[in-house]
Amino acid sequence: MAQLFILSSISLLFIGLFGVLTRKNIVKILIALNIMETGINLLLVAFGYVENGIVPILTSNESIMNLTKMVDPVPQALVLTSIVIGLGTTAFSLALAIRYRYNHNSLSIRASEEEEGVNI
Amino acid sequence: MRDERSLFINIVALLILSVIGFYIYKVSMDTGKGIKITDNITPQMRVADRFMNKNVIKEESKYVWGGTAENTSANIVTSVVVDYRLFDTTLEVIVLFVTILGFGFVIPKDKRKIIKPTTILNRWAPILMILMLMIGGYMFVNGHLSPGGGFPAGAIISTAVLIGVLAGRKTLSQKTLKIIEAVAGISIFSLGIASFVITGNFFQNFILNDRIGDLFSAGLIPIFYGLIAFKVAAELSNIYFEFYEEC
Amino acid sequence: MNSIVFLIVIPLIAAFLSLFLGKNDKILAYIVTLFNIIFSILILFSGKIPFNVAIGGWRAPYGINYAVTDLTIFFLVLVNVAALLALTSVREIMEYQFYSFYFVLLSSTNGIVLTGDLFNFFLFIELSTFAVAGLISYKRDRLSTGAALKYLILSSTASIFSLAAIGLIYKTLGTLNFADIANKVNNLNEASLSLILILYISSLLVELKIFPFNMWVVKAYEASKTSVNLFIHGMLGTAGIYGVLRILLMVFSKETGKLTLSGNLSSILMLFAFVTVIIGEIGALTEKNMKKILAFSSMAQLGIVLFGISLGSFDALKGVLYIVISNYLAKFVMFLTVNEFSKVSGSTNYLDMKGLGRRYPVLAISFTISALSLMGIPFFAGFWGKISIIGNAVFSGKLELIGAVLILIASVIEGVYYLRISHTFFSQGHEREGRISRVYCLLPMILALVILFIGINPDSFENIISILLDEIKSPEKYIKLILSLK
Amino acid sequence: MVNRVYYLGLIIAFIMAFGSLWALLTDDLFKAIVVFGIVSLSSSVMFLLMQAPDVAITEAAIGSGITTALFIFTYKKLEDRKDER
Amino acid sequence: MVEIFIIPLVTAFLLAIFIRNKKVVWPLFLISNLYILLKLWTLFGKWEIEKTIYTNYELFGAKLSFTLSNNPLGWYFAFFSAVITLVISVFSLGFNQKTKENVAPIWMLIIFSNLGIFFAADWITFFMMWELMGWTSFFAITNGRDKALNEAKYYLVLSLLGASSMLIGIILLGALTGSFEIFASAYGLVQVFYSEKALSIAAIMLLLFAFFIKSAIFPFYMWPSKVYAVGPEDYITFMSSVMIKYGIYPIAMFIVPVVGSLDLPKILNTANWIQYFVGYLGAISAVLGTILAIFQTDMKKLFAYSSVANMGYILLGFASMNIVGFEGALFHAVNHMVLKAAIFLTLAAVIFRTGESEMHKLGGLVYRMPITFLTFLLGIIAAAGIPPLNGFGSKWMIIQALMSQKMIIFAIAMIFASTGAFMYLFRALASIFLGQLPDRFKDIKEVPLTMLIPMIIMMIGMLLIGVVPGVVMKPLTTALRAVGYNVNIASWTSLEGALKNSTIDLTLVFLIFLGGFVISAIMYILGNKSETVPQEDNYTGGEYPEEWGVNADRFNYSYSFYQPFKEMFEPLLEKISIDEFFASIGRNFEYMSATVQGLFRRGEGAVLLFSIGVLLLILGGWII
Repeated sequence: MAQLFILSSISLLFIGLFGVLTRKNIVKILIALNIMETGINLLLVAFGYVENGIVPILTSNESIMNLTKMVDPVPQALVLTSIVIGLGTTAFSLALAIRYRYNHNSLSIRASEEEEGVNI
Repeated sequence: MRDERSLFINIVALLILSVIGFYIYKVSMDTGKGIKITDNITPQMRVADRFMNKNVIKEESKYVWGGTAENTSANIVTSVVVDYRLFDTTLEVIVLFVTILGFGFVIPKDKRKIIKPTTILNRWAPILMILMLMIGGYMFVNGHLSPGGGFPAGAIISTAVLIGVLAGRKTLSQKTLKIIEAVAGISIFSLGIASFVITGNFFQNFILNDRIGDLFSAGLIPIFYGLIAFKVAAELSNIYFEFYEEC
Repeated sequence: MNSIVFLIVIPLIAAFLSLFLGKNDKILAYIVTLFNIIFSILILFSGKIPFNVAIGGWRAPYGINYAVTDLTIFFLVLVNVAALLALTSVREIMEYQFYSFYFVLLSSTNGIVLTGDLFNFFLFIELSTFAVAGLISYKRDRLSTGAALKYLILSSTASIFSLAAIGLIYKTLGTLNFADIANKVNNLNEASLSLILILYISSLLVELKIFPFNMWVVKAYEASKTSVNLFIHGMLGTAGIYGVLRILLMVFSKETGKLTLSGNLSSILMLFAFVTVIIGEIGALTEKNMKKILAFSSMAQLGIVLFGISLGSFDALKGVLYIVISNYLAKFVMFLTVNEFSKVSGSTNYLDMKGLGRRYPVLAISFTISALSLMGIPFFAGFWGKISIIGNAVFSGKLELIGAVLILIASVIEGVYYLRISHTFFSQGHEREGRISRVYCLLPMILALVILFIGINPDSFENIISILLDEIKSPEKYIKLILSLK
Repeated sequence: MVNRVYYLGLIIAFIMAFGSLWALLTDDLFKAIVVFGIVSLSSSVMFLLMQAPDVAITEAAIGSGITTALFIFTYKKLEDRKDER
Repeated sequence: MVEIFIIPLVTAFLLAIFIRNKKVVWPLFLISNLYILLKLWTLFGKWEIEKTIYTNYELFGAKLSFTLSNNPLGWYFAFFSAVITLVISVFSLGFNQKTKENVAPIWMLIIFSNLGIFFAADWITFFMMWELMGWTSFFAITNGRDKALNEAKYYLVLSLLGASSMLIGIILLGALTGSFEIFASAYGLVQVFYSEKALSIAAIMLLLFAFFIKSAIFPFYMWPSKVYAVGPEDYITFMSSVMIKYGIYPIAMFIVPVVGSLDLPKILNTANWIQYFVGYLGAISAVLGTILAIFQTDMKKLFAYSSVANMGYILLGFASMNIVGFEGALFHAVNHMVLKAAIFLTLAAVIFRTGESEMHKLGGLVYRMPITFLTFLLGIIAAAGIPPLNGFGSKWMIIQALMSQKMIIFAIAMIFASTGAFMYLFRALASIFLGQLPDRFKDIKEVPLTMLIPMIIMMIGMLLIGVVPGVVMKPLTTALRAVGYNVNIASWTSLEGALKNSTIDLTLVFLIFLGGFVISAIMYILGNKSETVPQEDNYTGGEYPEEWGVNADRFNYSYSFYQPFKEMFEPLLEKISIDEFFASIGRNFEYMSATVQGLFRRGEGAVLLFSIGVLLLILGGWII
């Protein structure tokens, strides 16, 4: 089970990296980045996974007895943070992409920026 | 977006990926001594063990359901996020603040006409909004007991604002959002400073002696979560306003 | 000493306040920056260094901790002073977002230096990335939008890599604390460690402007205002160097305080370092835009820094610290000079600045002094770094020898383009209308005099450096300090 | 029981892999965005399978919901711009 | 001891403050130089004076210290260069009335580094002063004028390269011998030479590389002609007479004693390979400098190549490893200082009045500037090595030393170069001062008194040294004895030779030549008078070349004077075009620069390059 999780998240990571490397459209690159982020989040949680584990939430005295069966809560906490960071990155980059599109009339990452000269 | 070098770059990218993949495979198959990345290390061998046993301060201490502990949140993830590693979470809030600030700063503000919403949406919007607010409120209030917490709660609350915007109802002004955002942010740190004044430590959970499993337990955690939820909601609502408000 | 957190919290609160203050933001910025400087200097002289602060009362390997040691406080003062110096170049009225980004950058760079937790460090780096991206895009024109976007995409990719490394560290060692990692890193499998290091170092090198990772540098410098350049150089750059010193030398090092990375990683880093130096200097050779020249040059200087670190000897590390301080001061002088001159000449092309050195000799001489310091000419601070690094490289091995020779050749190229610029300042130019106030000449002059002072009297700086080196030499003290806290 | 969960995980993993590939390789931007939303949503199911309900809810609300919404807003804004010219 | 270092610094600072006020700057410059000279005079014989500054800076586990000591050989160089500097600074008083730029503060810094180089007792101090001299020269050469930028850059690159190689050499030396002190490291190097042969030779070669660059020895012979053509003339005088000796001093100080003490296998029973290496470079410089000087049309370039040739003679003197050759080389260094200063002062005077430095545009200036002419005449007689003046004695000593060491090839090269020197020197004299005065220079006058006095002093100096060589040889031999060489103190008028019965009395020689001069003067007075015709009739035959669109100056007899000779040597010169080689390196760097800039301007492949970096990190573990 843990292997499945890790492999699927690594495949997402690789597909995302492939997209970031090869796509020209900025929105596509951002989608690829998001896929990578999803992949890394899955990977982190998968690192904390325990075979046949249970949710790290206490519901009664029994679950306190079963602490050893719980999955690791720390990676989950980290992933909570990293999801929000991903949202922030996406929002900021999208705004920049819109501005980029307005300035360059193109969404291609290769849109030329030959603008030398007066620049204080 | 076709490009003449497209194929070349694809091949290069695949090559890079395959080398990285092969390297990771090789590392995982390594037979040297020491801890490997494929080794199964249970949470009991990590720092998480102390978090689950809630005995970071006093070793060997045990706790029971309905009793007190150093941290009385039933949801251990929440206790890590909002107590043991609270500083990370506040920074995360700041990250969202900065990015949304940048978003509002960078996005081009051009006049755009708003399509008139349908009557049904306009009529039903308040009900939906209240529903969303309630769900969100429930989430952050119960963040220490059940899954959820401040971030999704904030997202859901912000959906209420989104519905309002889509339905053409003026709910909040951007100025109000800014104030909510700043007040929530400042109060998070004010709580930190308050705990510094009271206990001498920053961001210490200084409300003690409540019991695990109660609604009003876990000390400051629900308060922090509430602040975070409002802050996130205000920030996300800002995004919708940027897209859908006439400027 | 728990109040050390105020260094981070006060700027963050100011960031929220700055949304409402409008034109008073500038005053707030000065107040907060001065607070940070005074506070860090008070800590420096409090006599309680080293100490360790546990946030929220959770002790070290479990909660987040802030450790203040000699190395920390040195870089802390550098970062905060840089903030104040850079702030003096903000003249015109800025929108409130500028100050919000500035406050976040201030707090995050302070945090990078203070923190003792890997994930916290990562968050601060992210925070500074976003703040810098916002500052780069401040002008919102063609150039700055593209530059900010590309910087953001690159650093997000890098952050994903470092997150993977953090996850692997947590999976294998079960901890996120610097000291705890340093304590346990010897238990790690060799191959696994090098995988983790590759993932983590490649993200660190983005901030450190090392060659294959630094495509953002030149565009970002070109597209942004001078004050933003100074923020990137003085605050983010300095904090990044601290991060590399701390993480490579004291956290992931298997031997005490040396860069002994597994799998020949240090040789590759050295290769990167001197390729960066060469690329930076060659790129600047025919460039006309002063900002780009300075961007290329700071790239090259950081290449020398990494070269010194990867040599793995304490003498070379001493040289690194000299180079750091020389680059820190010199780039301030240069950017401030360019800022003033470009305002008079109306362009950042250095050929348009002809003759300004005759009208404002103080600025031009300060520029020349800093250029000579960067070249590693005697009587200036950079020389003591260069001689130490080159001296240690010559006898370390073949690759090191090649690197030393290449760095010397690069410094020749650096001499050509910098002194050419100085000459242009001093040559006969036509009359111009703009004026530079004498007050603005004062700061570059003082900084240049500091460079000269360190160059003539290395003793003044040598004593500080020996304290820092003592700390790097014995990471077990750091581990003990943090892990013993109950 | 374990087997059933395992197969569910397998199916979701395939959905995610193919979805992300599709999102990257398709020429239609809107399709890519929608498919990405699906990938993100299925990843939140994956989180649920990993016994991480907190992360799952957050991913569903923020990673899948709001991020996708952001993409769609952007898409619409860019499309509007295209019409104007 | 310390005052002579503080005074230049303080003066440089004051000069920088008063830079716009010429009435203050140059007198101050003069006074400071006078003070330095007087102070140096009092330092003679007090060899034990020493000043050390200790630091806490550690290198290779030892704390660095900077020592300045009054070492005899350094004093010898410093004193005579101070004399020359003083004379030039008198000249500058008058020369700089017209110029807009002001080179004085930078020049004063160079004088500081000059003293530092000659008095440094350890390599670190030496290196610091050496580097200081390199970049200050850049600013002195450009002096704020754009036309000099390219040449100054060329000089800067060479001197920085030299300094870099010297840095590595010093580090090697320090690590090998465990000391940065010059004498201690020389002694140590001899000790460890046989055990660490490769490293020791590398250290010597790296140091020699730097010294050769500074003294314009063969592969680096291009910079004087470039730099002298564009630099400010009074500063160029200083450069050609004093600064070009910076490479000679450390060779005499360090390389010669070390190589002399080593027991290396000899080639053909005459000398070891290092001697041959240095000797061949010297011989090539001498011959090549002479040949190139013959072809120049710009007088400053001509004498720049003449300097290269003279540096070659000095190197040949060192290569002989014979005490007479060594003395001769050091003697020639001072002789060259004096005569080159005299010649360049006259050139500066000519340029001051006419503004021309191309020789075929000048001519007949003897009628207008007689004293300048006389100085120039004596200068070229000295440079050609004709007996009554000072160039003769030292060349004679060097040739004797080479003959006595059986280095026949070098002696032939030197005789060839000396003969060739007649060709270019005579030609310069004829084209600048003799012949007919062009119409445009009808109204020029002799230079003012402040510029005449230095020239007269130089004349007297050349004659004095030529007739009474003891003026230089006595301090030199005293200094050499103080350093530890086993030499006799020279007498006032006679020079010792290396061969048997070769001691000559130069005063006697002077008297013989005086007799010859009187006879020829009588012949000139009693001879036929010349007839004057319009100048251009001489070489255009009454035609007007301007009508064909050709500049009439090109038909002047001194344009392409040695054309047949040039055609003879053309193939040789094409093959050894070092200049083209350096230029191609520069072009390649500029091409690469454009590529790098393009890479960073686009910046779209940021993530691609990032992953390539990761790839390299991964592959590095397997490959390296």
